[in-house]
Amino acid sequence: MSEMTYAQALNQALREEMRRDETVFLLGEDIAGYGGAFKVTQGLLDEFGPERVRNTPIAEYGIVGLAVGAALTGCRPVAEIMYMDFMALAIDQLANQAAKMRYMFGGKARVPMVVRAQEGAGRSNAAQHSQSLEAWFVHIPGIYVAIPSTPRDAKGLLKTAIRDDNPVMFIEHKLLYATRGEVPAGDDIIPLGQADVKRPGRDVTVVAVSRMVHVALQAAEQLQADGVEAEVIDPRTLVPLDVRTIADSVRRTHRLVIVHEAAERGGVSGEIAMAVMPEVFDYLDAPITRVTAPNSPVPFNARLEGRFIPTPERVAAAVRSLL
Amino acid sequence: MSEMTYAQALNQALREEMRRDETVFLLGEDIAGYGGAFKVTQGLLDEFGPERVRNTPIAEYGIVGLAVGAALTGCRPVAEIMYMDFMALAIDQLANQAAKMRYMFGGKARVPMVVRAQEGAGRSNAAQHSQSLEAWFVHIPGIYVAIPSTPRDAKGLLKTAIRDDNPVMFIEHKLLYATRGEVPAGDDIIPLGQADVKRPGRDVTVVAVSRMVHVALQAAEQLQADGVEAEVIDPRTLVPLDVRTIADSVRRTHRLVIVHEAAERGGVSGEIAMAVMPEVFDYLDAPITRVTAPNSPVPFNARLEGRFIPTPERVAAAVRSLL
Amino acid sequence: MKHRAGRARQEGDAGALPLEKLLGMYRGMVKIRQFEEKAKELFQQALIRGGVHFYIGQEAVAVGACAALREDDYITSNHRGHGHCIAKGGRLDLMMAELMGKATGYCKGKGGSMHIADLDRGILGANGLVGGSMPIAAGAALSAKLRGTGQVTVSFFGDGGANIGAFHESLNFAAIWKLPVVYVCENNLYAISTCAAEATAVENIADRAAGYNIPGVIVDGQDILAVYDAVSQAVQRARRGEGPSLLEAKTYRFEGHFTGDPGVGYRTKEEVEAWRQRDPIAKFRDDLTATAGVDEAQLKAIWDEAAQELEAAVAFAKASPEPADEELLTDIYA
Amino acid sequence: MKHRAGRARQEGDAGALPLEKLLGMYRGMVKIRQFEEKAKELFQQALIRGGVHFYIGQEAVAVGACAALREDDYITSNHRGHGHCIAKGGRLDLMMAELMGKATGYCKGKGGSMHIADLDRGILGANGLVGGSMPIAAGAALSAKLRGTGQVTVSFFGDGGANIGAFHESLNFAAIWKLPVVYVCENNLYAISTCAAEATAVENIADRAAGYNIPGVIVDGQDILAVYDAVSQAVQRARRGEGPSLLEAKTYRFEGHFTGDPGVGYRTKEEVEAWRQRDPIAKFRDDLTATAGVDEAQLKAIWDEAAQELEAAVAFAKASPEPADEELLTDIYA
Ligand SMILES: Cc1ncc(C[n+]2csc(CCOP(=O)(O)OP(=O)(O)O)c2C)c(N)n1
Ligand SMILES: Cc1ncc(C[n+]2csc(CCOP(=O)(O)OP(=O)(O)O)c2C)c(N)n1
Ligand SMILES: [Mg+2]
Ligand SMILES: [Mg+2]
Repeated sequence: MSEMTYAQALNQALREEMRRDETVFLLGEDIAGYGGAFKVTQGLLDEFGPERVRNTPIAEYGIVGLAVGAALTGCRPVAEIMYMDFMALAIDQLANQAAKMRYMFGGKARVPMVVRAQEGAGRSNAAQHSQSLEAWFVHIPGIYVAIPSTPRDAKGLLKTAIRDDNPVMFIEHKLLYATRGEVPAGDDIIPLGQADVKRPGRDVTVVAVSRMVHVALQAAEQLQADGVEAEVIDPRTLVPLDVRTIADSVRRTHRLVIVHEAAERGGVSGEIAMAVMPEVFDYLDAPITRVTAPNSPVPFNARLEGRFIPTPERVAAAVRSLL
Repeated sequence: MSEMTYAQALNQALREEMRRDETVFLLGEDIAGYGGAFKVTQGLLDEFGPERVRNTPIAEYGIVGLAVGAALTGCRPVAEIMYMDFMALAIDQLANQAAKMRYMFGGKARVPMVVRAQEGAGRSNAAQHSQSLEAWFVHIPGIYVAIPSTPRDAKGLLKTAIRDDNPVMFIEHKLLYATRGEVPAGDDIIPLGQADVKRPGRDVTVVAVSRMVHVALQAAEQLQADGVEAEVIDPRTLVPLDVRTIADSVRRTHRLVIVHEAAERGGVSGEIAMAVMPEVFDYLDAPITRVTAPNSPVPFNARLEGRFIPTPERVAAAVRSLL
Repeated sequence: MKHRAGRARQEGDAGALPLEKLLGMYRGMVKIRQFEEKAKELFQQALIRGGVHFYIGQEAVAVGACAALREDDYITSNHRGHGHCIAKGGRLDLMMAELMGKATGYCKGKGGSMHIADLDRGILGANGLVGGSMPIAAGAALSAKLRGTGQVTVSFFGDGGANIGAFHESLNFAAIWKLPVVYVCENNLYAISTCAAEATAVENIADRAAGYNIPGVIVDGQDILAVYDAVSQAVQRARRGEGPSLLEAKTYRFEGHFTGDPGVGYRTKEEVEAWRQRDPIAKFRDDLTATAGVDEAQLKAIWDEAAQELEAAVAFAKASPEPADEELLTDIYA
Repeated sequence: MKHRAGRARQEGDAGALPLEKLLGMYRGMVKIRQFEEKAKELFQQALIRGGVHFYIGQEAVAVGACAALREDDYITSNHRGHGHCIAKGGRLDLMMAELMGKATGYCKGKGGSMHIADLDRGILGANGLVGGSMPIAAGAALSAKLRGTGQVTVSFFGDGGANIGAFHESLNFAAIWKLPVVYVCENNLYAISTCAAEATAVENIADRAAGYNIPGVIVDGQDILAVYDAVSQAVQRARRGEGPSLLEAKTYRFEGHFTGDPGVGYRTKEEVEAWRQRDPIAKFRDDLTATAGVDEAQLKAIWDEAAQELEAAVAFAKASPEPADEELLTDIYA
């Protein structure tokens, strides 16, 4: 066990997997000497050289497309897309190529690749550099979607993603990079599809995604003061989704609140709700409720941005409204 | 009133709006002399000439991007994207530019543009030409999403979309083009955000999207034989969504089934469910249920494709399971 | 660095290649032609569904290019993929079964015409997205480079594909990293109904090579030996580690864009007829008989053998079962 | 059609333009420089948040280009947009208020540095997506053409932007439709830390014009009169209906990529210092005094006036209120 940041944990995962398997290589904008816009790849150029840590032109479509071609022919590329927002330029290669090849080719292809990108608001980066777009990827059969909230999960899931034989959209959060946490030494693998109960509780189930896990945990603290025990579940991967852990919890608590930072309309709250609905409907004492960003672009002004992002207070209020 | 196909109704809408407003122009691949891959723009070149009916190179990003620039500066472009699947190449211009400009610019921009594309399976076009991707667009604040199921709705909504001052993603269905229906003469405008009860009923509410409206209507016929009266609601636009019409219905029927042709995971059923949830929870006698395509790419083989697409039988079975 | 590739050898030089190789190339063209004609027939009989894009008229490009490749080299293809697949050694029976959506097809009937792949033969798949395979080709080339295998990738695309962003990003990537990839543009003058001259700001696609500081070569796409020569040079260059090339083969599709397009309206009958006079198979046949001492009987034998292989392929496809219902939900994840 | 633009006029020709125009250009450069230096200061004081990309060192490009435009012409910009905005007549007070996220800013504080627009002045917005504004520029040009207004659009982008698909699609569109648009590449040698030579397959971005059969012109981006001349010619060409041009201004950013980047590591101190010696404002000042008979006092007065305007702008911005909470949910739909 040692304490490190989320960024360091990701860096370790990359380093260990590159040592372990020489077909793993990295490509992305400014990831080599510069170490990446968020410094996740720092130092890797020194150890692995420019053949395996490749600075690219600004060409997101090409970056992901080259990764697809390399994955299809025996490599395990890990592509970094600097901001999730830019995945809008590359989603064709992920959704129409990588995700479908195995199926279209009758099971003969393997496309073991990872696309890393960071999302989220909170740094006054405004509308084109702050979106949370995980819902787009959840809607693409043929890829997995990982979205860790802690250093430990980040490392364990990235290692799993790299070893997996399928395309994985790996979603980080810009405000999490500097957060610290304990990370076990060695090969601490976290499987896809296994939610983590970040805090147990008996009165309400709160499913939170990415940085919202921490917001939910703060809300749980606040609620505890009122004697309300919230169970906070981090799905950790949205595809596959650990329906069972969530449903088991809701059957005990009879209430479900879903928290994400993405715009409300069409966000993953709907999918999570419908995924558990058949299993929990008879146990529900209150409507499944969501706490999300509004249906607006992300504003630049810091105060407005603060109102855009769900807060512990809003989560706590939503919980209270169900009791 | 006259009977015409869905394709003809769209063609009329384009023609009438181009006559009405000379800033309306069309661009897209093979839309001029060829009349478009689905013949929606047939004959428009003859009437309006090559300046206003513009054949483009194969460059979806550019097509939508040019539309954004033209819309921002006083025109009302209508772009045709040949297959919805190709929107993956252009979604950046729609989501990151068109949808956000007004907000990012503090309310000073107007971006009156329409992007038309057709989606759906059923023609053995396989995985890259058959997707239903409306959920992606629903998750983009700043655009509207229209998705008509009949000739009348197609015409009325397209006219509204062209006149609207916001970007509209206008979603057609490849199997609907040849379907026929009555269309009122003249300026029969259909507002955004107004659902249509395609069939009244008292036992269950079935919300169906695009071609699935017809599948739901067939299911309702089957159910009627058993004495079950299904109310079939076509939202017609997913953004804005007419929550009230749906919620009113569910409060009467106590049951809600949502039908769409898109892959289940992350499809719009989740959003529709969560949008009505606060209003209908106390009235529900059964879990909100969805009938959708599976979480797979669209298969080529016609029999498999037939199993991919929701059928009246599956819808009817879902309804029966709730009674 | 652009040049127009003449025939690199002298008149009478078909004989410069081993006879076996030449006949193999002839066989490849014949197989494509027969396959496509048969597919047309089966489509009319509704035994093949969906859209099919025929390669008839362009055979010299695929076969000439693939003749310059090693067995373990890669190709990427586009929507008009049958010719590329056959040229790279794809099996007619598995292809035909796939077109008919059968469980025995290359993709178990789940991909269809536009998604046929044979990874064991380096065929990385037809592709339904114009331009979609261009960065994939660069990625395969990068992978070969990283793995040190010496494999080269040939990426086929059309004149229409030369205007999409993928073209630009892919060529730039290939050039800066000196990737072993050859981009072969089949300029058949049209993208569906849209004339290349209407959609493309430059006369020759190959002229765009200057923007990437790589060789840009124009070649007569109806002349298989010219294609073979040009691609061979580009492949050797790639294999030597000197990077990519952009080749443009001037060619023509004799049929409509796909099964749903009669192929007239946007093209004059005269134009179509003039190009049909430039049939690449007829031309090669003349070359072979005039300069390589091949006689008509040999060519006839090849034609007949191909016809037999095709007949067997069709019989195999027809006799094959459809995929089981469960196949809808297999092969989504590895 | 490529050529390297020399100074079109003779030494001593600053005088060939009206003095008022020349001084206006000088004023524009000074305003940008002062604005950026002040923004840097305010960022350090945490009065400006988010990332800011400074234009210092490149002033001659924006001002030289916009001096060639009519008031109703359009520009599109990128992430490094302050210079373009000021050069096209953007107001310092509204800009500064926007950088500080104030309700009185150009975007009510909702856009910030990377999204400043002034549609009334033809400023179609800074843009956070590299390449994102390039097709928008073509669209604005198409719109001007359709509406018959004679307006021209100038689209600013960087060397990094020259490798993204949008570049290719936009230039091809502009060329085939002869759109009145001028693409101005500010080649400042780096895209964040990535050297243009590392990311770009061709030495000069302007060389890519050949792929679109349009003029490609290289110009010294530190020489405002050279920029002005080259852009003027391209604008006239566009206005005459002869289509687009691609201009490449060789320039340099004196600061880091943005507020979070010291700008060293990937650049040597010597390189930065050598370029700082080529300060476009100093050069123009020398030109003006040496050849246009302008005296130091006049230039000093311009500097001081600009400083006053800026001071007022900062005071305005500081005194302005933040947007009301409700603004979170306004301006989403028209
Ligand atoms: C990205 C994308 N846009 C549009 C299409 C529809 N489409 C299929 S083939 C085709 C024309 C392609 O022309 P070209 O590249 O010249 O190839 P050819 O058909 O002439 O062989 C088009 C527009 C597509 N498949 N993908
Ligand atoms: C599509 C996209 N990819 C990546 C980025 C991140 N990014 C912002 S500026 C920049 C470098 C741009 O370089 P260049 O175009 O040369 O402009 P410069 O910063 O040098 O003025 C990058 C990579 C972005 N904003 N948009
Ligand atoms: Mg073509
Ligand atoms: Mg630069």
